[in-house]
This record gives sequence, C-alpha cells and structure tokens, in this order.
Amino acid sequence: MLGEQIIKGMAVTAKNFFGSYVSKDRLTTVQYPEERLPQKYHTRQFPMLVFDGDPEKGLRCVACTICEKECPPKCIYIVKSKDKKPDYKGQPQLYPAVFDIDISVCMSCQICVEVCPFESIKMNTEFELSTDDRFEGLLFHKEQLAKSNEFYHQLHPDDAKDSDAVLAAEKAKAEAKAKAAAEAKIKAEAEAKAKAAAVAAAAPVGAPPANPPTPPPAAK
Amino acid sequence: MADKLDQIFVNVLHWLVSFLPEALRPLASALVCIAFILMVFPLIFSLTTIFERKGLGRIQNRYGPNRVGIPFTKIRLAGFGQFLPDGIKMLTKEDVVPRAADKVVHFLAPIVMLIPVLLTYSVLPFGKNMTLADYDAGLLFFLAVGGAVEVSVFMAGWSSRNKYSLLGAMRAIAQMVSYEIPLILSAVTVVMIVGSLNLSQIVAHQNQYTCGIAHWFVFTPWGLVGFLLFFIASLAESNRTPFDLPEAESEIIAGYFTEYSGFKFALFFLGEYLGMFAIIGLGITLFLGGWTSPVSFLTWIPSWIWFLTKMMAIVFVFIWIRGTLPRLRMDQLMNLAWKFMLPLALINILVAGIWHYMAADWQRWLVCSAIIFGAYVILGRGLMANQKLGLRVYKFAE
Amino acid sequence: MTPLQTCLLVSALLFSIGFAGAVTRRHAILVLIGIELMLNAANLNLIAFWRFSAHPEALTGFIFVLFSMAMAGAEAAVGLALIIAIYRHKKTSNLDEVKELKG
Amino acid sequence: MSPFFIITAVVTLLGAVFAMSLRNLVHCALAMAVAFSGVAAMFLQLDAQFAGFAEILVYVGAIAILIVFAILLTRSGETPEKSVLTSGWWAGIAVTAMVFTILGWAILSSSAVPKDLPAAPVATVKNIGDALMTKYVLPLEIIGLVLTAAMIGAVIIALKEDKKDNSGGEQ
Repeated sequence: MLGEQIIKGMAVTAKNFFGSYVSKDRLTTVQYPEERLPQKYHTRQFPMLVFDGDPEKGLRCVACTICEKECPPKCIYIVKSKDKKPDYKGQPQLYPAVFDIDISVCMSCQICVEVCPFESIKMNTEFELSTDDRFEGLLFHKEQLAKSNEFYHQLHPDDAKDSDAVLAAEKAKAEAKAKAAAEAKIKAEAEAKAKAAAVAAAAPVGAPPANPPTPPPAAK
Repeated sequence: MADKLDQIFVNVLHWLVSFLPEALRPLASALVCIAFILMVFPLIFSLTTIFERKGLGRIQNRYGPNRVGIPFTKIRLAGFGQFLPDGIKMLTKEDVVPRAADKVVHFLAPIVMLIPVLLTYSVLPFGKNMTLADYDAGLLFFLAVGGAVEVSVFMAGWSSRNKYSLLGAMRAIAQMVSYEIPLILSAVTVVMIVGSLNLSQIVAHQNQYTCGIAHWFVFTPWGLVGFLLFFIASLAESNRTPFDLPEAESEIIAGYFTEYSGFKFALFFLGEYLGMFAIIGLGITLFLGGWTSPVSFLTWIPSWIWFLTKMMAIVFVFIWIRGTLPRLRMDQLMNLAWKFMLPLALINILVAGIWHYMAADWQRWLVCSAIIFGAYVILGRGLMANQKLGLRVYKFAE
Repeated sequence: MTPLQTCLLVSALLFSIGFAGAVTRRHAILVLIGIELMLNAANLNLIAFWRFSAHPEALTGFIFVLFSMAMAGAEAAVGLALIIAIYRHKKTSNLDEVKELKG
Repeated sequence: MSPFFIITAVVTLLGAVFAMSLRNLVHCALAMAVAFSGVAAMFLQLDAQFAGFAEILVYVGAIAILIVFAILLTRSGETPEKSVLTSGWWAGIAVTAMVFTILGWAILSSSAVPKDLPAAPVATVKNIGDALMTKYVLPLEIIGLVLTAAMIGAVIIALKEDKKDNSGGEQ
C-alpha cells in the first residue's frame, strides 16, 4: 500500500535518533580538541631538520640542495654558507645559511626525505600549525625546522635507529679511511725516508714502492 | 492562577495601552502586538535552526552543533548559542549583486517575500483571545496573502539573471501553485463543518470535550485525511524535503536565492522558516484544535503554551521527514499533487458532507472510514501503477 | 466631492490608463494587462456603488464583483493560451506583426 | 475620504501607469501586481473585506503569476530595442483622453450621487454565502461552467500540436 515504506524509513531514522542518545557507540564522532585519535605509526606531516647536540652547530644538513631540486612543489629554499664548519665526522662542510620551507605549499610527499644522503631532513608529525598570519606564519625558517635527534627518536623510534646506524657506519667508515690514510701516510713517509736514506746511502736501486695497504673492510 | 497565566499577554497589553489616551489605543495595541510577533517568531526561528541541525545530526548518528555557548566561559549550553554567531556571520557578509542583475527587483525580492509571510501571522490565534486581527474571512486572508509569496520567488529568480535561479523559481512556482489546491481543498472540509472562515470560531468549535477528549477535527476520518493532505501540502508550500526541488542544492545550487548573500539571504532564510511556522500554525488551528488542550484535565495549562508545543512538535516531524525521505523527481511531484492528493481531497469533501448529514453514531464512522480507505487504496494503486517500482534494471552497466 | 465621486474618479483614471496601454502598446501580453486593469476599474466602480448605495444588504454589486473576478480569471487563462499559441505559430507576440487571420 | 484612501489610490494609479509604460515586460507585470494590491486595499477601505481578499488571491496570486509565465514562455522577458508603441499610438492617446474627459464630466456633473455617507454595510461571509446559494445560485453555476470550459479551452489551445504533418521532415 502507498506509504508503507515511508513509515518503515521513518522508523529507521527514529531509531537512529533515539539510539544516538542511548548507546555511545553509535556516535563515532571524535570530539577533536578534547579527544584525539592515536596517530598512525608512519604519520608524516611536514619536514624538519634533525640535529645532534647543538641546534646551530649540530645540524646534519650540509646544504647540498638535493632536496631543493627534487621538491615537486618547490617549497624549499636554501642558501649555502660561505664558510665551512666541521660535521659529525669532523670533515669541514658547508652548512645552510638559510633553510626555509613554505608549509602552505608543501604537500607532504616525503621525497626530500628519500633523497637526503645525510639523514638530515625527516618528517615531523606536528599538524596543528594554523596561524592568522598567512604569509610569514606559514614560512618556516631554519630555527623552527631544527629538531633534536631525541625528538626524532620519540616520533619514529625505528626509523631514527636506522638512520643513527647509517650515520654510525658512515662515521666508522670515514674514521677507518682516515686511519688507513694516516697509516698509509706514515708508511709512505717511512718509505720515503727509507728511500731517501737508501738513495743517500748507496746504489740507485730501483726498488719498487710497496703497495699501500688495503683499507679494512667497512663494518657492516 | 491558571487563568491569569493563560491571559498574561492579553493583560500586559491592556495594562501597557491603558497609559495612552483613548484615541491612540487601537493603534498602540496593534503596534505592541506586531512588535511581539516580530520578536518571538524570529527567536523561535533561530532556535529551530539549531534544533534542525542537532536533530538531523542525531538522525545520522552525529552530534550536530554542540560547541558555542556563552563566550569567554566554558559553558556550552549544548550548542544552543550557535544561532548568534550564525546571525552575525550572515549580517556582516558582503552583499554581492551580480552585474547583470536587475538591481531594483533583486533588492525588492526578499522584502516582498517577508511582508506577506509576516502578514499571515495577523490572523492566527496563538492563544485564547490572542488574535491580532480577527477577520471574518481570516482563512481566506491567510491563503490569499500566502499566495503572494510566489511573486517574490519569481522576482528573486528572474532578477538574478542566472539559469539556476530561474529554474529554481519556476520549479518553486509550479510546485506552490500545484500544492495550493490540495491545501485549500483540505481546509474547505473544516470550513464546511464549522460554517465559518473565522479562525477563532474554528478553534472554538473544537474546544469541546466528550469523555475528556477534545473534539479536534483530526480525530474524525475526514479530519485525519484532511490533516494529512494539509500536512503534505504544507511541506511542499514551505519547500521542505522531500519537496525541496526549488532549492535542490545538488542540482541547482540554491534555487531562486543562488545569487543572494549576506543580509538578503538571511531575509530569505527567515522568510522561509516564518512561512513554515505560519502554515503549521494554520494546520494546528484547522485540525489540531488550535490552542486547546487534547484532554480536558490538562486545560489548566496556558493556551499559548499548547499552541507553541504543537507547533514545535510538528516542526520536529518536519525535521524528521527531512532526515528520512529523499527528494522527489519533478514528474513524481506533479503526479502526487494532481493524481493522488487532488482526487483524495475532493472525495474528502464529499465524506465531510456525509459526516455532517448522517446521525452521530457509529454508522457514520464506519461509512466515512470505508469510503476514505477505499479511495486511498485505489488512488494509491493508481499512483504506484505508473511508477514502475521495483529493482532498477540497468541497461548499459552492471 | 463626495466619497463616491472620489472612488469613481479613481476608477475612471484606472480605466483610462488601462485603455491607453491596451490601445498603444505593441505587445499582446501588455494588451491583456491593460484589459485586466480596465476590469479592475470596473470592479472598483461596482464596489463603490455597492458601498454607497441605499440598500447594501442586497449585496448585488458585491456578488457582481466576485463573478467578474472569476470571469477575469477565465479570460486571462484563455487570452494567455491564445498568445502562447500565436507565439508558437508566428514566433512573435508583437501585435503589429500579427495581422493575418490565416495561420 | 481618509488620507489613507488617497495614498492607496495614488499607489494604485502609479502602479497602473508603470504597468502600462515600462519597457520591460516583467517590470510591467510586477507593477501590475502592485496596482492590483492597491485595488485590493481600496476594497478593504470600502468595507468589502471578502472582495479584497479574493482580489489578492485571484489577481496577485494567480493572474500575475500566469502573466509572468506567459511572458517567459513567449521569450519576451528582455527589454526590447525597438519602439514598444503601435504605429497609431497618438490616436489611441487621443481616444483615451476623450474617454476620460467624458467619464470625468459625467461623474462630476451627475446629480444622482448620494450626498450623505451611509453606514458601513455588513457583508459577512455568511451573508455572501447565503446570497450565492439562494438568489445568485444560477449565475454561480454558470460561472462554474464557464470556468471549466475556459480551463479546458486554454489547455487545448496551448497544447503542443501533433507533429503528424511534418513528421517526415526530420528524417
């Protein structure tokens, strides 16, 4: 008969209406500022710059500008420094004099993180970045972007451990290389000394110089 | 005590007016009444918008607005402060007028909309002795003035120079004209039985009790059908779902007020809701006993509280329907009006005549109910026969 | 001037305005509007005569107005239908261009 | 006459003048609605409540809307560039002036108008209904018949004609 289905439908909505007051699990809405959903494990929002120790000197970034070139929406702006300062390996490196990211342009694609060879740029999970200044307020400078490695450990413990391991390996490799180079240098010096001595001593013996010692295999 | 509370507004009016000289009293009392109506009903409107949003939310298992309460405090009033920021937003928005629009007509349309709607309130009896203008032909006044809303709808739609506006206006006018006929015909039954177009007399006729139950017209077979027809027609007249084709936002943006913003949009919004309240008030007056109480032992409750309670109850049903039913198609809309409601309203007039002339015993209940039920079944079959209801068969897709 | 004369003058003016429009404007719908205005002037006349007559309780003029309104409704419906039909044939509703009696 | 009547009369006449003189047809129709509302207000002041309400219901609610629909259906909603007057408009104006002169002269010089204002007559809905159902029942029936005939006639005239004659033209 005409109207039966209308009454059925009205019954369904009435059930929803009164049920929403009785049973709490009907209401799936999360009342945001007070209630928050736990963040997903691999949550990412906007990039940050990781530093070790001192926020100014310990910045891992060496201003190689790979991320600037790779960024699809071109939201990164880097100015290289004139001078150099030692990085974690002790090598003198450039550092970013200016490192800006426009958060209003960034699309959270994480490509900068993928391409960074220095484990420097990582993704932050901070998302409550609203501001009433739509130009300067959303342009993040180096000071705002710099976050400590401990903070990164809190956000993504596993990823942070991995990147620490990579850095440690690099450092070990570099140290080994430096050591080998130093040994080689010592040896070469010794040889040179010996050679000079030999030359000075007597016959022009064409003794072939010994091969430099192979560096020890990098610790895996 | 109960009587005093019942007549409190009337007495306050008399007391206020008594300070003035005799000659000015009718004018002053009219002005006070107008000011009162202009205060109370927009307030009810603003609360209704909150009720509607919260009710629709609950129907969809959401909370609805529940944040805004008293500013600078933690008191939230369950979100009932929301209407204030909404109103401020409406009033402070930029008033955009399209360059091609007919400026004068575009400006006049919301005003022309609001005037007839407010005029209709003058004949509604809100409570005992609470009618602003007790015209002899009050019902005719209501229907005549309510019909003038169509002009403003056309003005808004045409002057915007926008195809969506014009489409919405044409749809609205076609729908209002079509549904005015069942509306009037269902009201005619009441006029036949009471023998008067005066709304106060119609209420007085229903203010009797048998076995403690009031003589509301909705408790008779013809009255029930008349009320249902009136209810459906009033849904269509006030452009509410499922008859919201004129402002179907998924098809024609907002219909005839697509090109309105800011204060003018607020006026349209207000006019629409006030029109809805007015037509609900008329339905209550005609079929639900106006300000009378349904059972005799509750007559101590003031009459105006009864009126407002009934009005809010029907508004709630409107919201409930809005949360339930999908929008009709244009041909379904016209079919319903002309092939179902109009014949049923005509048969209902016949039944009311039979009811009037048969002796007041159980036989007339039987005869009238049987005629109406038979007509309903046959007309319903006829309406559904052409609908090709059932599972949809897709020709080209699976 | 008595009240009745005022009413009659107003209605005469209304009639003249409607008449002037009906005979001078080109568009068929405007002619119809002019005719409606003239009918209204006549209605005003009838109501005024009823109001100021010696026997208003007979309601003659009043009922006449109601009938004339119903007639005006019928006339408007038929007239507009004719205008639409002519428009469909000739693609115009300009009366200067609708001169022939054949379709 | 009360000043309120004068105001209503002026509004009515202005509405009528605009309805007859504006260039855009939709404006004309809206001005016509104003004129009708003014006439209804004058009916109310002449103690003809029922007639006034019926005037609004019929003219503003129905005929104005009908005319507006006709305007849109004949695509004449735009302001015309050409002249809106007929070729012999000056003759029409002359005839109108003559008609008005005669009418005004007749009204002002008539001796048949009553000098005193009779008491306000009572035209309750009940009286009107009684009159319609007793003395005027035959005209009422005829009006009903005429309305029905007019409605059917209007529908038939405005119906789309069959495409039988030019059905081959499309193919």
